[in-house]
Amino acid sequence: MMKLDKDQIRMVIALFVVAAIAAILLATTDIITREPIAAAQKAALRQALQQVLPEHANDPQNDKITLANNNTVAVIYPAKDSAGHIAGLAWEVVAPDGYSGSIRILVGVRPDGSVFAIRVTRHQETPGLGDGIVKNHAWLASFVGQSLGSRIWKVKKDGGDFDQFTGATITPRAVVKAVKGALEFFKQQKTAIFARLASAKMNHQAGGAHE
Amino acid sequence: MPAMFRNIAQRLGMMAHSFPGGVHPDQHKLTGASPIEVCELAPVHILPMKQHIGAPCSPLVTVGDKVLRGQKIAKSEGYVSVPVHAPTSGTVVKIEEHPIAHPSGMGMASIFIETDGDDAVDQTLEPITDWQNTDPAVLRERARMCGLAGLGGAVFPTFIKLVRDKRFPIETVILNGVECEPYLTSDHRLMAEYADEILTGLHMIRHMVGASSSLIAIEDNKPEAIAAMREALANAGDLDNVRVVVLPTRYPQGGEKQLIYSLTGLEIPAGKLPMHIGIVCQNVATTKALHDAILLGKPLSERVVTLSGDALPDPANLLVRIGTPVRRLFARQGLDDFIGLQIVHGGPMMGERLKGPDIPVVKSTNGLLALGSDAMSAAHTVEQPCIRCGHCSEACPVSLVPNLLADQCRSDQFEKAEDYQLFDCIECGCCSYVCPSNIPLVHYFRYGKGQIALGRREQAFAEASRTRSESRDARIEREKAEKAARRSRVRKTHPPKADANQSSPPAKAADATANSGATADSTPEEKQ
Amino acid sequence: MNKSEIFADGFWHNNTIFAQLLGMCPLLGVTTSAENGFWMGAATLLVLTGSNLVVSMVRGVIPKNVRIPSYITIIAAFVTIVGMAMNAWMHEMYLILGLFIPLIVVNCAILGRAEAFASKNSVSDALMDAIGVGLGFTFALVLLGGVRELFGQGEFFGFNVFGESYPDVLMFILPPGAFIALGFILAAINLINRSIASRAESRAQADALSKDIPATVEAQ
Amino acid sequence: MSLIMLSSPHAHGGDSIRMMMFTVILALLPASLFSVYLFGWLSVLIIVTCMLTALLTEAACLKLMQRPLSALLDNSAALTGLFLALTLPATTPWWMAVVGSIFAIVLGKQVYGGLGHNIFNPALSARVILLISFPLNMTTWIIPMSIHMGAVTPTVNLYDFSQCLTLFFGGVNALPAVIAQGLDAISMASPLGQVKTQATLGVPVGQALAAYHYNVLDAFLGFEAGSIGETSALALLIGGIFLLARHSITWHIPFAYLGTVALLSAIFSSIAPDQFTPPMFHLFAGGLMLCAFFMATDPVSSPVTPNGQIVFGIGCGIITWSIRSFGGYPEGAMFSVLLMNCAVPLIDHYFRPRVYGHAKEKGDS
Amino acid sequence: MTGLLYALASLGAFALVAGLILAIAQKAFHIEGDPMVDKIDALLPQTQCGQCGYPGCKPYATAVAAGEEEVNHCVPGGERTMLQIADLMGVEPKTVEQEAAAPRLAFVREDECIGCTLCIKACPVDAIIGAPKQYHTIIADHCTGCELCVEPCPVDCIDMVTKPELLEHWSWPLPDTKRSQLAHERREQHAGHV
Repeated sequence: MMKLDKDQIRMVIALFVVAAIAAILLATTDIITREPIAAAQKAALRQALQQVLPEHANDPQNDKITLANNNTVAVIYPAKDSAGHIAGLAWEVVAPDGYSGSIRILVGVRPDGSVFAIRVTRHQETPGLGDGIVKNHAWLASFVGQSLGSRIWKVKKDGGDFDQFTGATITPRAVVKAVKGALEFFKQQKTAIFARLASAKMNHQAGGAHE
Repeated sequence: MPAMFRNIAQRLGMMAHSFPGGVHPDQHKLTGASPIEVCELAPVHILPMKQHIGAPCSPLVTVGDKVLRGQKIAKSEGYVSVPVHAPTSGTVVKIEEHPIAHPSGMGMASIFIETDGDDAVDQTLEPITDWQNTDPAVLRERARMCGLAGLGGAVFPTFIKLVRDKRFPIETVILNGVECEPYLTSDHRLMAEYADEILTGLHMIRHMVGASSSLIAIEDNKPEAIAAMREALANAGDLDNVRVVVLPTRYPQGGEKQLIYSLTGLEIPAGKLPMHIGIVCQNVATTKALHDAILLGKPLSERVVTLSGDALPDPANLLVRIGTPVRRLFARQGLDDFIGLQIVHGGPMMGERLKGPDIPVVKSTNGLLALGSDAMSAAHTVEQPCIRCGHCSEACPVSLVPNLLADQCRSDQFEKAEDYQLFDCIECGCCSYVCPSNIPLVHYFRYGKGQIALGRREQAFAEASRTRSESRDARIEREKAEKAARRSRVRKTHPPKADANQSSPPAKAADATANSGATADSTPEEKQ
Repeated sequence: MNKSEIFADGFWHNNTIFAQLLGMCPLLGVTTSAENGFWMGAATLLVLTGSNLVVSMVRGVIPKNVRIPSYITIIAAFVTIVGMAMNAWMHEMYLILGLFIPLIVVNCAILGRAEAFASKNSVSDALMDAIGVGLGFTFALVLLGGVRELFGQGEFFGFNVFGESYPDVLMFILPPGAFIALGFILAAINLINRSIASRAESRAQADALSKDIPATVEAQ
Repeated sequence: MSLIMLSSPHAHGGDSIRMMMFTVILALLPASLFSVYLFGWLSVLIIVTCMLTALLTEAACLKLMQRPLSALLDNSAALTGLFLALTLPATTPWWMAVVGSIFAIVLGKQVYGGLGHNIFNPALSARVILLISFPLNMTTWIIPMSIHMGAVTPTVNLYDFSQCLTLFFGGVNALPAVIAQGLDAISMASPLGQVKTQATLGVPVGQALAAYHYNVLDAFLGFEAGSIGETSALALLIGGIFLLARHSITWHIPFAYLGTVALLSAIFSSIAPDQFTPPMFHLFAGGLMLCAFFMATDPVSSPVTPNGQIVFGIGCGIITWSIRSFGGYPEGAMFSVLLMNCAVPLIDHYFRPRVYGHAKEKGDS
Repeated sequence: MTGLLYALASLGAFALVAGLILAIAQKAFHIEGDPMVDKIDALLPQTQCGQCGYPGCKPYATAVAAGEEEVNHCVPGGERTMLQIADLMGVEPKTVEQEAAAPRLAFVREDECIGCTLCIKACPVDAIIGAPKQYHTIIADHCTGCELCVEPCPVDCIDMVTKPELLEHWSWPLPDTKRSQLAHERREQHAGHV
């Protein structure tokens, strides 16, 4: 083993001290910002949920349930009216086949299985082309009220009922497919979801009683 | 597939091989049918001390000397060199610098001979009539003594090529009667009028180098020359030994490398000479001169010059004494006023443009052209940007990529240019000729070659200086050491006195001696 | 150099983008709009200020051999802090710039200032330098973002400039547009610099002349 | 007599840039005329606008850079304008033609230093800029000669100058509503686009082409959707042969290019006919002919040496076929030429011919 | 609080390890020696003129390689040599203040020479021949034009003359076209700017 002389020991110590100070600073910042970050994230989600759920009296984020099915995990946010009836449900689906990467879509459905509204929450589609899925409100509106049976869930080019934007087919196709998947998921899992919601409510009430 | 075609073509005798590239410039052979006229003697002949490739000569005569025609007036200084002879009898009137056909316009030491009109001939050299039985070495010495150099334009000393070397046995002698440059017809007329002499010259060369076969290459635009050579062959009954090969006209077929490829399909490896692949190539005019030197004992003192050009009223082929001022020749053919004209020494493709008509005819003068501004301006209009059309690389007979080379030369990237084989360029001018952007490509290559040569010279000089400087330092060091050793010896035998004043002067002296350089050994202090 | 010279040098003469062509990754990545450029610039400015201050403070203490790892640690700490703060209080902008914020660590402009300036100068000079360089960087980002937004979408900071019928020119929004726009901006900057230089030169000449005249008069 | 040093040669063959460029313009005449036949006044308007804008932009650039305006006479700017025009769809609005031509001259040519210095083919780079900037307009095709197609709805009469003028300068909205709607009716996908879309849906090639009523003869003659100058393989072939005969181009690039595309498509379509289109389809579809004879052979941006040109052509062929078969865009000819343009200095360096007297070195070919 | 500890522990440990590795590397990869001197010396024109303030080219090369001297002091080498050295050393080029004159040669007016050998001692490349009390002659092919012999001469019989231009050494200049002029200007600009 080589012997380190004074200079080199100084090197090691200096590096250690710098790292230690950095660690303290970072940890402190983390402690300070942890809550605001959580709050900001919640607020962002709330804003998005506001758009895809009917008017509700509850906080959908508080009433969320997690539904594990096969290998997918869906976090479902319910909207309840003042009477506590379920007015709508929202969850996020992922369209993996976007033009550049996957697209995350928040789908809001009514209890009858029709779409209340959809919003794209994250995507990397070509600006000006594929990002019509965010900006093109008329196109987004064409989903409203549609259910599995009311439409052929394909873009027009493929013989369906949904417009593609000129020049971009892949992105709308991916979104339509994902929303259709979401509706199918809902159809299959409807009873399970409602059952879970009911039990969650009970738990919640029970928990609330304890508090 | 091309190989198949080539075989068929070969069998048909149409062409042997085809070198890449080349161009077909307008022939302008205005003087193809003009017989060679003998030009009158000039009042003064001017003879530059170097008319060949190699080392310059030094004068053997002084001002006031009388000379005879054919008398050696300058001797060669080096192996690659041939002497200069007086073109006619007369008096040496001065020896001074005079412009020559060189692009720099610089002059060269020249001997001026005032003609006395007698044209008396120096008879020192005996004709060698029985050359068949003469030792080739003797004939070779004769070629050197008579100042023979390649008259096709390259003026490489002829005797060097006419050598028997066991390592490189010569099989084929090629007579170059291609004359592919536009305008020029001197070789053409020489073949048409002196076919027998040329044929004899060819046999002399064969005898000297020991070749078994020979070819006479002539382009198909000289039917008269072809007929004359064939007739001479038939008369001599030489049809089996010597073959006239008619080549389709294409520039630069007359280039040695291109001609050898055209005839044999062989390439001369880079850095080698034709003799390394068993070939000797001689120009027809040189061959005729060899004939004269051996059989008539005549040193090289005259040559055929084509005077032509679109601005010359009366184009002609002239038999001119070397040293005749060019201005006189043009005047003879009706041109006195050179305003607006360009005078070119040699052909339009490779010749040098002259800065003025005040130069003498030299051994390399195969043609003198007076070109009207139209013809010239087409070649020298404003350079436009290269559009990389690739016509230059298509035209290049040695398969270079001229446009890239020119870029490299222009931007002083000489290492790269060398890597792109700049030095294989034969400066034939095909690239510039076809360039739609009128880029003076050859000019850039010449610039590049010059700069590289300059760099090498500087490098060599710096290297030599370094060595000299280092050896000087080493010597000084050594002398210092020797001095110290001697001093310590002296001190041992004569221990120094305590007095400091006495010990210091010798020390100083020793230092001075140590610094004294080349003559240190002989400085007074040293001798004590 | 006095403070204003330090500032001018960092902001203009040695501008990270226009003169040194450093920090291209954030430049080309986030400048699809002027606003993105502004906030990215602001984040960089914060990090740069922090790192320059700290590096200048510890400049006598850190041994030469470990200065780069130390500086990087300091920079990384500041970047993470800025990232966290942005996430907490500017969540929306964080979602847009989030990917590029951690990359500020390897923005050679920042390490470059730490190494070339802060480690050799006083704390106050280093602070001035950080402000100059940071503002210069922000200016460049806003300029490029503005040009791309203007020509790409006909807007500037979100305000419509060319009217509704302006067609989106996707090239300016896509990466190639960043390169092309930057090229033209650099050309313009060079043009400005050249005219400044020539004006300065002519002024200097005029000064020299006015000085010369009395001298020659005296000589006569 | 001037004292300027002039090197030999003192003769010149008489070729000039001007004539070379003019020859190419002449060679494009059949394609241009045929485009007028197919797309009527729209084609005339596009060509004239592009050429004029290109010339004006070039003049402005020359002025700005204090170069002699006489360089306009070398015909290169006009040629660039014409090239660009021929790669545009018939429904291109005036501002796109103008912007494209300005891009071509400024970004494609002058920023590199002007004629002879551009790395990329100026017209093609401008076309790609237009394609990525305005993808909608650049991929909207109309049925050629729609007037003869017996369109049921009333639509733009391509041979009516005033209608074309309104469409070109005013856009669709300036036309009467009925006619504007009719424009939708005559818009259609290009054969390449059709195959690409169907392929993503898993429809076999044969079926997709049958649905499109694809016909090799029509494609060869040019009666199919596409940019105004690229549809007719025949007209382009005539121009290409003219160029070959005039020695403006050599056979190396077009033959290597077309040959590679044909070979690759022949091999793959015989292995998997449902996935890959046959050679005849490839050769006559899209901009391949235009690129092979005119764009890839653009002297400035293509290799100088014959060996290099063959490599260049093969590279273009591979990239074109790959983009068409696997890429996101239906057409790859233009991209392939631009991509290979980047490689030209390398190709020039590595595929130099063997110099006389030098033995063949390793790595040379 | 645990977060803080974790941060401290992980970063600190990493810094320690990295510091140790660096320290060891510094010991292991320490290099000495400098082949740079010869490389620089090869670039110098070897006039041994001493205009750089050093007794010869090699000492100057040594000083430059050691970083003790600027790269712009070789007057005969001029801009080109400066650029080459700057490139080799990887330092910023500097302008060469003095412009090198056209290459010159020393020439002894023999009838005035007193044969003192002082110039012979001064010549760094042994280009002067002669003996005491004999005329000295300068070998033109060896003279580097350094002018070191001019000053020592007690009778001022040494002139610096322009090097004669030789026909064999003549080379073509760049063509006199706009384009090549432009290229030339750009080269100079480039050299001046870098």
